[in-house]
Amino acid sequence: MMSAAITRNPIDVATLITQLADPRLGGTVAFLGSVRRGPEDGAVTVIEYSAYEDMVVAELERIVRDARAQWPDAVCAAQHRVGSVPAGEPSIAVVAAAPHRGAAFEACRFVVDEAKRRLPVWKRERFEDGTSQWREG
Amino acid sequence: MMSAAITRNPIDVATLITQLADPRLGGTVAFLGSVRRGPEDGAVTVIEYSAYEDMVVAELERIVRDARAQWPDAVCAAQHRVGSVPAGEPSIAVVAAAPHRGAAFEACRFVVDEAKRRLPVWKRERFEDGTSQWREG
Amino acid sequence: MNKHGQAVSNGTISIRCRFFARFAELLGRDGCELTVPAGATVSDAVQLVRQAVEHGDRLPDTPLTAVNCEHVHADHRLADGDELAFLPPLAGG
Amino acid sequence: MNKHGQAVSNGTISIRCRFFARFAELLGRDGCELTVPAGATVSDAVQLVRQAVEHGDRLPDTPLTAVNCEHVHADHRLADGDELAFLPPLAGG
Repeated sequence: MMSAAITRNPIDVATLITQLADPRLGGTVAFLGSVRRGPEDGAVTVIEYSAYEDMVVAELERIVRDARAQWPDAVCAAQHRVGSVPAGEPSIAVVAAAPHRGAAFEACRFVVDEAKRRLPVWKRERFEDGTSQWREG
Repeated sequence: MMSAAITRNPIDVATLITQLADPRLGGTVAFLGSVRRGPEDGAVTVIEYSAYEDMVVAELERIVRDARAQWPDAVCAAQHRVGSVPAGEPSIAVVAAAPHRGAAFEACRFVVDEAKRRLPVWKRERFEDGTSQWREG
Repeated sequence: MNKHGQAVSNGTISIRCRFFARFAELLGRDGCELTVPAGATVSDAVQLVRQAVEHGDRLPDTPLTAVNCEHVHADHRLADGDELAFLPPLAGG
Repeated sequence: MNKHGQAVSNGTISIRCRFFARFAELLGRDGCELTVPAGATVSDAVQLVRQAVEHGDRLPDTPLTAVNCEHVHADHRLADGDELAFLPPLAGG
């Protein structure tokens, strides 16, 4: 279920959704978190994501297990991209599917929140002017 | 923003997501509601969806406007499929994008719930044995 | 003249009724024209359809209704040229 | 012998430290081997790294830590062969 929790390539959410497709599961919720370049974000062109990759895989498995304990009929998949991610492209995708939509929304939100809180991933922002900085939190 | 609110073809959620993509919007949430064939659903092979199509378009516009009133920085798109939808395939997709994930989750959930409550759409279930029946609610 | 180019009779208005899904099956048709007294409400029009249209009594007393593509309550007042839709219980999504 | 094939000295254990992201930059390295007293906690190991490893004092007193790919608190007791990871503030997603 947790195939390819880490990828160096653009995230393909349609494939993640297809992996969870099951006629018993009527509701599917997908989250994409993208590199933002908004008014408060400066001229970020790229974020370089690095990770403690073995632990990302292990922690995602634990997060999905925690989700299953709360929503036993939901299934989840998640993927974090590492390396250079241009502004506007997703760095993380989480998909949850369940027989009914409530559990799918709640399980997806839980996995996203826990992933942001628990995954050992770091980001270095690169700006238009060639500078860069670690961005924490 | 509400292009092609009704479709006769399989729903392409990746395209809907791409339509809302914007580097200022860091969080995107997509919902897919699929024709379920679970233990309580009998041997449903296909659901035939029919709709009051002009009103579906108008009502979706109103729902999206209501979502904007509550989450002003979110954008939403939704699509309902009509005609024959085989078990396991989506009949409705809703996508919401916002600068932060909280608003994206909430706006998506709101549009899904309101669509289920307000859209003039009906379904006729077709079973393996060749019988069919209107399914209300 | 109303917007359909028909003369508006003294004190009456013309509306278009539409029947969807199971209602269209019950009535064997998907719509009809209806002349109702000026000032009639949705509820008045529903009762008229139930009495005057063949198999109209197969419709519920208080169906969901929409006027001009917008949900309305039974006490909504109709205007000439309105489209009144009779909606079976919704089942979208 | 521990699992790295090294002799376990009387009363000491060997662990592998790993430094990530900004911590790796601060120390100019991404890891080191460390020998600590048997019974040492994560907190003990962190203090040893801060004293014994070049530029170790650039690390915070109480960094986030993980042992064998699992988040742990500072009072977690280390075992021979453990991998102790020093994690800058997380910024995933």
